[in-house]
Amino acid sequence: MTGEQITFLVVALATLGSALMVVTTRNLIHAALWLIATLFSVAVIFALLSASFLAVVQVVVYIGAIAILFIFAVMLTRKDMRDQSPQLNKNWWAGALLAVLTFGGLYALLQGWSGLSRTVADIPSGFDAVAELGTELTSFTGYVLPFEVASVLLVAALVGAVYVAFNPRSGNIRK
Amino acid sequence: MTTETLIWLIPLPPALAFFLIVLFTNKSKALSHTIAVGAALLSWLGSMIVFVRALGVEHLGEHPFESSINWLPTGDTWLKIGVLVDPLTAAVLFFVAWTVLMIFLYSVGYHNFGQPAGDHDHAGLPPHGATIEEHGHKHVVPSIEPMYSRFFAFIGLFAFGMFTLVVSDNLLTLFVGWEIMGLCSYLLIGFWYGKPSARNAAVKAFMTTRVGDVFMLLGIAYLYSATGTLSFREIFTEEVLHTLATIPSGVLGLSAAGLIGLLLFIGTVGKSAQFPLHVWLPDAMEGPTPVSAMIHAATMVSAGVYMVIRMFPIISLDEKTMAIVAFVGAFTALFAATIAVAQNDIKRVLAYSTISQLGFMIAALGIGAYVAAVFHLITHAFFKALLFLGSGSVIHGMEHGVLHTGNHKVDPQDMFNMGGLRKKMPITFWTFLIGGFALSGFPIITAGFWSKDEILADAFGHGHIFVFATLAIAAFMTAFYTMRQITLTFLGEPRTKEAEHAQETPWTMTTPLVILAFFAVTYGWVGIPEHFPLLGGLVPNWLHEFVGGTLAEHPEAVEFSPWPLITSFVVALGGLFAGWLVYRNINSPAEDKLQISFLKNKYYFDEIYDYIFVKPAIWVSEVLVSAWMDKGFIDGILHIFGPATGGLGSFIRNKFDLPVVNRFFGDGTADVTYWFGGKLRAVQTGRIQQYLMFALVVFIAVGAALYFFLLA
Amino acid sequence: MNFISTHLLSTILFFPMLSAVVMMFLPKDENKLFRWFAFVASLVPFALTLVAWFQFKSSQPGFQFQETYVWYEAIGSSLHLGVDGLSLTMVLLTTFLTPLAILASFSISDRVKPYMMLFLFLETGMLGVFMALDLLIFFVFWEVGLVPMYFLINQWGSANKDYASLKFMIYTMGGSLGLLLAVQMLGVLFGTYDLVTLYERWNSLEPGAILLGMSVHTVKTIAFWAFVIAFAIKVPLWPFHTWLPDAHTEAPTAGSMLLAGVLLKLGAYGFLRLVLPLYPAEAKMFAGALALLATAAIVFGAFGSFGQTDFKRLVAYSSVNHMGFVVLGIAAAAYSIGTQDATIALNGAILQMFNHGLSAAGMFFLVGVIYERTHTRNLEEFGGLFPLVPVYGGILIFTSMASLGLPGLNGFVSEFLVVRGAFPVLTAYTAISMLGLLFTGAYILKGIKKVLHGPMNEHWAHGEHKLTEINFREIMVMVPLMALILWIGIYPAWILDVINKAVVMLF
Amino acid sequence: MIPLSWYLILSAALFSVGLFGVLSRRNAVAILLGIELMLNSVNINLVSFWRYGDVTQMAGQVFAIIVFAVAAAEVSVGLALVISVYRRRNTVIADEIDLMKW
Repeated sequence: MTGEQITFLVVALATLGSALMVVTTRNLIHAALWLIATLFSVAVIFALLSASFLAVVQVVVYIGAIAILFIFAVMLTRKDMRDQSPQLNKNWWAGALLAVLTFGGLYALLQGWSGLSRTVADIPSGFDAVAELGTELTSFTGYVLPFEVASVLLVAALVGAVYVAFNPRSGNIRK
Repeated sequence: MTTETLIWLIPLPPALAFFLIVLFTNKSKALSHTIAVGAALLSWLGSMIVFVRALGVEHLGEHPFESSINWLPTGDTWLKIGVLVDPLTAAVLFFVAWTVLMIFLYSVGYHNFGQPAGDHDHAGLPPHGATIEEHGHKHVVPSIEPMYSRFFAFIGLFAFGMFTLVVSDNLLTLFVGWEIMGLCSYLLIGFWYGKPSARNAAVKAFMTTRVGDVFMLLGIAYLYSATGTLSFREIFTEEVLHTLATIPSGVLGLSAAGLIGLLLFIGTVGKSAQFPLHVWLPDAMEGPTPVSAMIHAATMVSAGVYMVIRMFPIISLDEKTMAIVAFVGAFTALFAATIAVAQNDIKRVLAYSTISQLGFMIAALGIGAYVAAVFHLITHAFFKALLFLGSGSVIHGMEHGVLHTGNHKVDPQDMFNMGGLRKKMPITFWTFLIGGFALSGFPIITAGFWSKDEILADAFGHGHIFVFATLAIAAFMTAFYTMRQITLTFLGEPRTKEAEHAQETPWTMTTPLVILAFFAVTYGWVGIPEHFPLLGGLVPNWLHEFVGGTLAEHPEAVEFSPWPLITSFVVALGGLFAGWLVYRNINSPAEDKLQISFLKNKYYFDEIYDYIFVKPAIWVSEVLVSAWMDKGFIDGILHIFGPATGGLGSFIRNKFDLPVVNRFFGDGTADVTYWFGGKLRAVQTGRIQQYLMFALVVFIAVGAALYFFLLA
Repeated sequence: MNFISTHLLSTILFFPMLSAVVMMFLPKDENKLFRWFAFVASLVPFALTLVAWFQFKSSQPGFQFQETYVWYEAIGSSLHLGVDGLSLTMVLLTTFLTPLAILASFSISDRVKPYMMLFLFLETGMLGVFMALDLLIFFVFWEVGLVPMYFLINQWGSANKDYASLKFMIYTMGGSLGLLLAVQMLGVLFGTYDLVTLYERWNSLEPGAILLGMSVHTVKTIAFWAFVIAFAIKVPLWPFHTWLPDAHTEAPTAGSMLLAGVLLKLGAYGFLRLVLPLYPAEAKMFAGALALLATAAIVFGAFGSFGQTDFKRLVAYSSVNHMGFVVLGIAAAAYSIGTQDATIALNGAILQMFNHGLSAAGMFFLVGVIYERTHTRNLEEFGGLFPLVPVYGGILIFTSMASLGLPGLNGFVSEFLVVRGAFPVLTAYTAISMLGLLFTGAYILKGIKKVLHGPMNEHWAHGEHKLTEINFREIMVMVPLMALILWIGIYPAWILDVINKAVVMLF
Repeated sequence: MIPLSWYLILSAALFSVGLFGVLSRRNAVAILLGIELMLNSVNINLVSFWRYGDVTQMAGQVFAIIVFAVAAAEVSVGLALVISVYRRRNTVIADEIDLMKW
């Protein structure tokens, strides 16, 4: 077993463990913090996959923005943060069963796939994945259109979020 | 300016005056009448220049002034319109220009220009007089017509119509002028439209003449399609006339020319108020007096006669048509004269006398006396205009008296309310006398004598004894009722207070009388027959030479015969004397032996027409066509479609849709679905996570099934 | 500019519709804006039509300003536009009357925006029929014109509007069924709906050929009558005319103006554009029947009009009377096609279409003016109004006289030409139709007599009911109409020349 | 040398954990947390396939970035909705938000 493999196993365990904590812990603030741990672990996974740019983005965007957003949301819905009633609904066993079934199904599917034994190729020398990614995202022969659509989506989501979350009693938009 | 250009311009000033007054100056009465009279003066001037130039042309009939332009494209050719002055036009233009100008001038006085506005005057009703204070006491004076400007606009348009008709070189523009006059007569007869009688008279005049007009339109269409042209000069060629005379028309055994002539003549019957379309003219007296003069003397009725004279070459091609024309004319002459005898309204007497005199002209044409008809047309225009304007002057004087006494029950037009006016209104009296004598055909000096004598001579000379006799009797009666009128109006002593206070009218009214009186006397002298005893040849028979030149074949002057001359003398003088004799001592309608109700009611023609034409027409319109045919029958059928479709629909619904489709298919499936839905609705919990679970279960199940059954 | 000159017709055609769409986005409740917007929007097609009129080469045979766009390739139909002298005259009439109708509608204050939009849609529908050189397009626009009119009557009409609008819609739709059938038949037979192609190929059919299991003769006769009935309803010919008085009477004023001014012409235009060129033989065979119906329309229309007590119904019936002359001219031309009589009759018929458009629009508007003030159309309730409204009275008399066919005004020229053209070929019918002409006078004078003349009805003279004089805007509606009426009456050659050349080349 | 299957199994496991969270948590915010986990598992998949496929084809990474964007959008809208619902109904318990039932 190589050191790389060991690293992977450790990180994977950390990922799954913290993920389990996310879905099981009672306190939502804690859940959000555990999510940060999970996201960080995933960033390490990206690093292991030589996707350095994505690893950085994972940390900056996910942890820096999204997770923080969650914490804010939890604080804004404060009443339930103190609520110590069960955090799982009464059908949680069915959910657990379905989750296990899904994992089992996926696993079974993976077993039968021939590409599973594919090995990692060396990155050609002089190949700069980050530069290539930037070119692809902005070139017309590449993915400029999905990229732009994604940005439009973000703007729309932003506007929608502002609109939806705007306090109607503050009286600025509607009476 | 060339003569042709000038002719084009003659009709325009009055039309321009019409538009100017209507659009701009109708607020200013003085400006309006200045424009109108000025326009009449311009047209008069143009007409006189053209007339004088026409006199200077030798053989004007063969080389008339003419000019035309393209107007309507008809396939590859054009329908041209244009102007034409040949001897006939020139002669007619002369009297039209004069009378029109006189009437315009007269209207200024007649409508009380310069008088104050009335106390209670109202647009649409005649003025009722104004109260003014003078030297400390109040008295009533005539008030100015409220629609003064409008009147001048209308007669301007009227004059335009007449000039257009006279100078046009084709039937189409002649018809245009003809109809424009029809419109104007409608507007002017109905000038005081507030009076129900006036508004009905206007409609009656328009509709009666329109009966003639539609026939005339047919005649024009026939002529146009038969010859391909409407221009007089092109139709009156030997070739075309010969063709027209030889094609049969298929109606009443007439030739094409005969039928065309008859159709056109019916137009004249309407326009010139010949029997049986004469009923509108007496009612037309509802209009202001200058209008009566305009319609009856100068323009409209003359237009009818002018048109048949114009179309004489065609009409004369068929003897049957000529016979009809002669009969209608002679009959009308006598028939109208008998009615005139029993009328008491000063204007109505003149109206019937006009119908009668027009009958003379028509009869003259019917027997082929072309020149005589033209001659009488012209002299009649002068003296009848004079008489109408004179009667207007009388009425105006009487109205003055009525205003003075304030007794509005006295009818200022009833001759039995007059009497002794010769002292009060000397100028009116003398001119009216001249006009009356001319109408009666007072021998030698008056114009009426010469023209009427020529008609009688022609009738006698060409062997139309029946026509001759009828016209002679009519002439006697003409003289009789004319003298009756003069006697009742001017002679004797005033029979009412109002007549005592009658006044002579202003100069604007008397000047035209004097000028017209001049022509009523002198115009006869231009047509004295060559063979007349003593006088013949002293003055050349200019008229016969000149007007006769219009026709391709110069008409022969009739042989002189003493009988018609003697007849003329006897009927004229005898009639006048009899009239004076009978009426010099009669003071009220009760004493008048000739007030026969049959005559007084004009042979009940109005009533008869009302029963056989007007009432049925209204019935057909309101009941037959509107109520029965359209609303009842056609809409009835339509409305059957509605219920029928509805019935079919409900049949299908009740017998098929409801039991079979609805109960079985429709309701059945619905019931099943409903039951199923009821059972399934428990699934709809509204809880998102349960939905997701269901979705996943199904997804996994389906995915697994697909995987195992398809892939494995 | 280049775009407009190459797409002149389609610009004229679709501009009103696009304006209506733009209008949809205007802020609500801005009635003044809607009115002026619609008015200006309808002036643009008029201006462009004038451009077309002056660029039009009347001596050149065939259609001009042609444009073709792909529309429905699979069945051989394309958006083919083009005009000749005949349709250009009608296009001019339409674009001329629409702004006036919109100007006349300025007094509408109820739901102005949809009202104005419907008018603009209506204009496109009407123009489309006149410009279409493709049968299917012709049919489409034919139907498109119906819909706005239906809503105008149904929504802005007076008391009996539901009945009237339904009758109008069902009746004309019923006629359209035959039209659609005939159009489809032609389309199936020839594989194309293009009119220019059809003109060339239709008459080359062999008489003995069998089409759809029937002889050519039968097929043609069926198609002929299908067309004739559709157009006869629209014209309307007796006895299909009873929708007209109801629809006209109930429609809002401007709706009546366009209904009488343009929509009736669609029927007559159909006769001229489709029936005569495609079915000369059948038209000749049935000319007598057509003339009979036309004469009935003239005579019964006049009688019907004379029998009315409702001012607007009176005017509505007069349309039956006047359009009868159009069909009489067409029938005469059908009977004597190729002769000079036919040319004259057609000249008259087409000019009569134009003239009736002017005078009927004017008359309906004037009825509307007085109705707006008095809220009654009953002739018995008027009387002696002339002193109260002298200007209105003068305009009414002028327009009435145009309608009556007074020489010197436009109606006479066309009626004279029709009578002249019809007389040699259909003598008896023409003579009988004179009865109608006589009663034209009767009903016109009845209208004037009952409204303007006679003792004044004091009800309208004082107080709250006091009748007010026609206002400046209303006069401005009438002035162009009256000017054109007079102009055509005095010098008809400017328009008749175009018509004449078109007729000579077409038939 | 890590086999591709490891990454995929990790991804599947993470996905299942997230799914469990989505299906079982009562709190709406927690449900969103679960969704984040699922999205992350997808990203792991995408990136690993990129790495184990043709490295010069950047599609895997590009899609991962787009998934970032979508995730950000989803979170912002989702949380906004949660807050909005909380304001109106004073709860963020998913079971209690059942207005949509028949």
